[in-house]
Amino acid sequence: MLTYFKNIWIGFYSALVGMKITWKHIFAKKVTIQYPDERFPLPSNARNRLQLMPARCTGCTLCVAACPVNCITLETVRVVPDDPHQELYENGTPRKMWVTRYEMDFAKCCFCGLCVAACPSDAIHHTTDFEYSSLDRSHLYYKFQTLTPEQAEEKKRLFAEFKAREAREKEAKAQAAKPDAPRPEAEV
Amino acid sequence: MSEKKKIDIEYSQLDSERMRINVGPQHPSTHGVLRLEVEVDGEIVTDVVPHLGYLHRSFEKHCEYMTYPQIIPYIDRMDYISAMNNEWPYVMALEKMLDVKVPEKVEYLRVIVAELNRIANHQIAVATFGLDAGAFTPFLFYFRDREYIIWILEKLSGARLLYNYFRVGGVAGDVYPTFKEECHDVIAKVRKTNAEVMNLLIHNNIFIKRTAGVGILTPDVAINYGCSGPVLRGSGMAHDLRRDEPYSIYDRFDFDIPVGKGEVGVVGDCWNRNMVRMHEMEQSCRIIEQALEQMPMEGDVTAAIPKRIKLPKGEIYSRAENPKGELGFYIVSNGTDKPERLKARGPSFVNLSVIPEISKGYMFADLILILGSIDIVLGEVDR
Amino acid sequence: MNLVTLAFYFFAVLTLAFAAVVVFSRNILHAAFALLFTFFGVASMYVLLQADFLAISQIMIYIGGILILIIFGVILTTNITGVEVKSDKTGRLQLVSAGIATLLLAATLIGVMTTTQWNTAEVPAVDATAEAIGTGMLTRYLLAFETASMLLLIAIVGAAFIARKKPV
Amino acid sequence: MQSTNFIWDLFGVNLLTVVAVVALPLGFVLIYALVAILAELKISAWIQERLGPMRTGPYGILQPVAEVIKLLQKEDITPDASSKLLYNLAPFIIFSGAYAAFAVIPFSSAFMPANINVGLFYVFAIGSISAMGIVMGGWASSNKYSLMGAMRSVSQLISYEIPAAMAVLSIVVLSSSMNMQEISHAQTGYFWDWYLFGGPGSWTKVFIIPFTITLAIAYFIASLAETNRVPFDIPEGESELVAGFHTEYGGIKFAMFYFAEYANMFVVSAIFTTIFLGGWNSPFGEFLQGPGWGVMWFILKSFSIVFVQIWVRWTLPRFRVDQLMYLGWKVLLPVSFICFFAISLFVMFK
Repeated sequence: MLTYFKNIWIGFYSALVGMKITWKHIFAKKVTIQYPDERFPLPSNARNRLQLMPARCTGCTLCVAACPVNCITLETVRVVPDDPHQELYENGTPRKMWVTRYEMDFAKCCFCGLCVAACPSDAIHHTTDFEYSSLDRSHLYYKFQTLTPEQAEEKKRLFAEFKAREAREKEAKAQAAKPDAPRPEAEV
Repeated sequence: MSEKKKIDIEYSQLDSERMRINVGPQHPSTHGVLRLEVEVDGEIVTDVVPHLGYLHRSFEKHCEYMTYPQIIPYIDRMDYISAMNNEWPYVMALEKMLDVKVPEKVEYLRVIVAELNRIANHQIAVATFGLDAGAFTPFLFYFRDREYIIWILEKLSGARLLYNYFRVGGVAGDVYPTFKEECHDVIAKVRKTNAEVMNLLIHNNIFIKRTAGVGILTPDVAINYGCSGPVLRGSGMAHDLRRDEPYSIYDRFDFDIPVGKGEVGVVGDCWNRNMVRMHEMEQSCRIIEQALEQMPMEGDVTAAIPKRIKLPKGEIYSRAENPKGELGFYIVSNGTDKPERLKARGPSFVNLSVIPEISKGYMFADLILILGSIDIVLGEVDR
Repeated sequence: MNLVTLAFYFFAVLTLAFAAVVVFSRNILHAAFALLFTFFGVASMYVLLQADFLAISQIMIYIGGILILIIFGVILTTNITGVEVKSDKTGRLQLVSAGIATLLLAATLIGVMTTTQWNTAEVPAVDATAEAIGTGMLTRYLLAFETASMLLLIAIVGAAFIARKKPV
Repeated sequence: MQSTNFIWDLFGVNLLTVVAVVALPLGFVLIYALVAILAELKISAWIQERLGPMRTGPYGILQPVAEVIKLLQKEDITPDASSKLLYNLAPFIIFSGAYAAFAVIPFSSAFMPANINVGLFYVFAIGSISAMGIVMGGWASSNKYSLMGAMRSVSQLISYEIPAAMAVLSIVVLSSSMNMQEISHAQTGYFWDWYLFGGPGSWTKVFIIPFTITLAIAYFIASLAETNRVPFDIPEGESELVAGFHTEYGGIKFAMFYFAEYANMFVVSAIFTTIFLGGWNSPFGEFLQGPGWGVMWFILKSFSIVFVQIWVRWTLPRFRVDQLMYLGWKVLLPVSFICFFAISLFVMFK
């Protein structure tokens, strides 16, 4: 009988203890912030949307290899010596590769940061921008190449011409050096 | 006679039809997309069949197509609540295979982030357990505190949840100037909230009535099912890899292994499992304090490792004490930069298998609590 | 035609209509729920007769107690989902004989009611009936009251005895 | 034309009064429910160190309005396997049950929709109609969770009606009236004349003060159970039964359940106020006493009780079914019986 009343009292008392705690919290300072108006400062190394600096990118494809989810598409064309449009990297050295296509699909990106770690020229880095949600998945497909499609076509054409010229020269040179050698057409 | 037995006898005298209820995959308290097929006799659970696989992402097969560093982000997504702890055994396995010596500072940093993450994990475990019992307020108290831990981890690694912080031979981010003060702050906050929640929830009479003596897991059953972590320790078995098989630098710290003592209820019941987590948070705080004291603040955070990681031919099993139990990775290497086979031994998956064994004969509301006290993460159960 | 008369007809129709639903509905649960409105209508009749205590007792006991027990019984004894909660079709023979019996009974009652010389008197305004009922039950009708309670007690004991599982 | 005359004959000059008496509590219920929903949102937020809704209107005070508009806009879904008629009827029954109880609530010495002599008894009787609505909704949804929730809810309602009725009966014994207006009148004076503190009377009432306070607590606990609030919200305990008997309801029908829940909260608070806290009486004698101020005092007192209900909700965990039954039958019932007995003895030998 005594334990019966003791149990009732303990149950009642422990509820009161809890209510005392919650009562104190009613007047405590609130911790939430009004998000779009107030913002929490993100640390500078926060891993959010990726950003490519085309002036640094050498098109080495190490980021493509490092990406676990294959969200980077990278296409490059070598810079031809007689291209009228020559460019320097950010550090002053002349550009060796045209990046004709550098596209990232942030619908796939898992924000692991492995591409940033892999990049030898620090061309790719995370930004603190996380508010890029969109109603259309295609809006998450970011294109970082600076060349317009026409320019890219032009570079490809130049490279193809250069390649053909090189091959012709090589052939001519080879024929000059070794006249007995079989013709390439015969080999095919 | 225990209350459970009394209920058993009372109900065995009644003839009634049994009802099958599907709990999940869309249910507020299955902690993810778990589906439990429950057979109830009135309110008494007579059978439970867990159905898994709603979150299956074929992690292990996927790993066979990825290089070793690429696997780490995927490991984060196994047990996304304690990602730091998950990465550790995997990275340790690679380091052991490559025979890399990790810098002293990195070891301390790893201990600190892992213990911080352990606290964050236990906070969620206790919070959601309270939520299962119907107490909403402690849930948000813990989420408020967890935010401070996440801020530290975010400043270190750059991400809030899926850190990808551990790298082979080091970590991804160096400490920042206010790191130590912030850690001490967080510890103080964790202790304060824990003391508050002790009064608000853990020692609340209703909560004790709900959880004590419910879902009793005896040590024998726990060992037979291969349980580990707080689930095993709640049954009174002091088994902790950090002490029994000290990896990294855990042998340098002084900490206790909390076990279920049965202050309230029976050893191995939901209340004791939950209490072990409360005590473990305190022990983690102690470890962090000691580590902060001993940690060298200068130095590099990466060891010299080859750019392209190729493991020698062979196999390795590496395990570590995850907040949820023993997490192990078994890696078979064929000498390339991709594993031949990677097998993960997940604690949640193993602990979950004990549910049908311990939840029969309790009431339907208790089943939810038993599930909550096991503390599973479906990302790891289904992988 | 005043408000009270209109209310009387409204509740009378309500009671009879739902009573008909109770009788004719093939779904037992629909019948049970229709009983709710029937009881409610009867309670309204009591209100119109200025028997407020009785009216509320009617709601409390019949709706709050008996009807809920009936519905519990129906839900518990039938399979919860799947099985039809419906009564069988009434046979033609039963229908005809029941109809004849009903007609005979109704004719008798109506005949008696119309032919009897009813004593009428002016109704004094009743303020509260609870006190009168309480006094009446514990003085004048004590024997009947106690007998009824004994009967109910026996019924409860009997029900408990039947419900108990026999020792094997 | 004749029909208008007929109605005019019927209601006569009282038409406006009748309409006002019916409409006033309805308006009050609707406005009150919005305020109570806001209070619940805000108090829960403050307890959890949150700000709560802040966007809709200044400090988010229009949030409940926005929620109701949202619920009204939603598609009115009737599950295919449900028993259509009963499914659609249940919210109305529950809401009318909750609303009907407002008929006997004495807002002020001058205003009470229906001054009936068995007011307290009436409130308890009307409560059973809500129980019927819950069973109806739970069964008609043809969902196992709903059915379990409905069964639990009704068994809980029936169990807790008895201790609550015992607490109320004790006050009826003390005041020898079941008319809520008369009970309020009896407590006119200072706050120590409230039935919480033994009611008006000589110093001998100190013997029953512990019993009346115990009864007040018992009634408060039982009223929590009757309104399905935490820690007795097992009929809709979201961790087990998703949402209990209203799992399948959405849109306007869900809003009616919602409103009925809050209306019920007010009803039990109003009864508590009337029988224990002096109803519309000022706590300090003649200070701000009067029919107009009475409304203010009544609503203030009732809202304090509603506040405590909300406060309890965000503090305590939930009971289990068998523990709930234990508390109802083995704790509250004997305790309230003892108090009832003691008070009856006191009244007999006074």
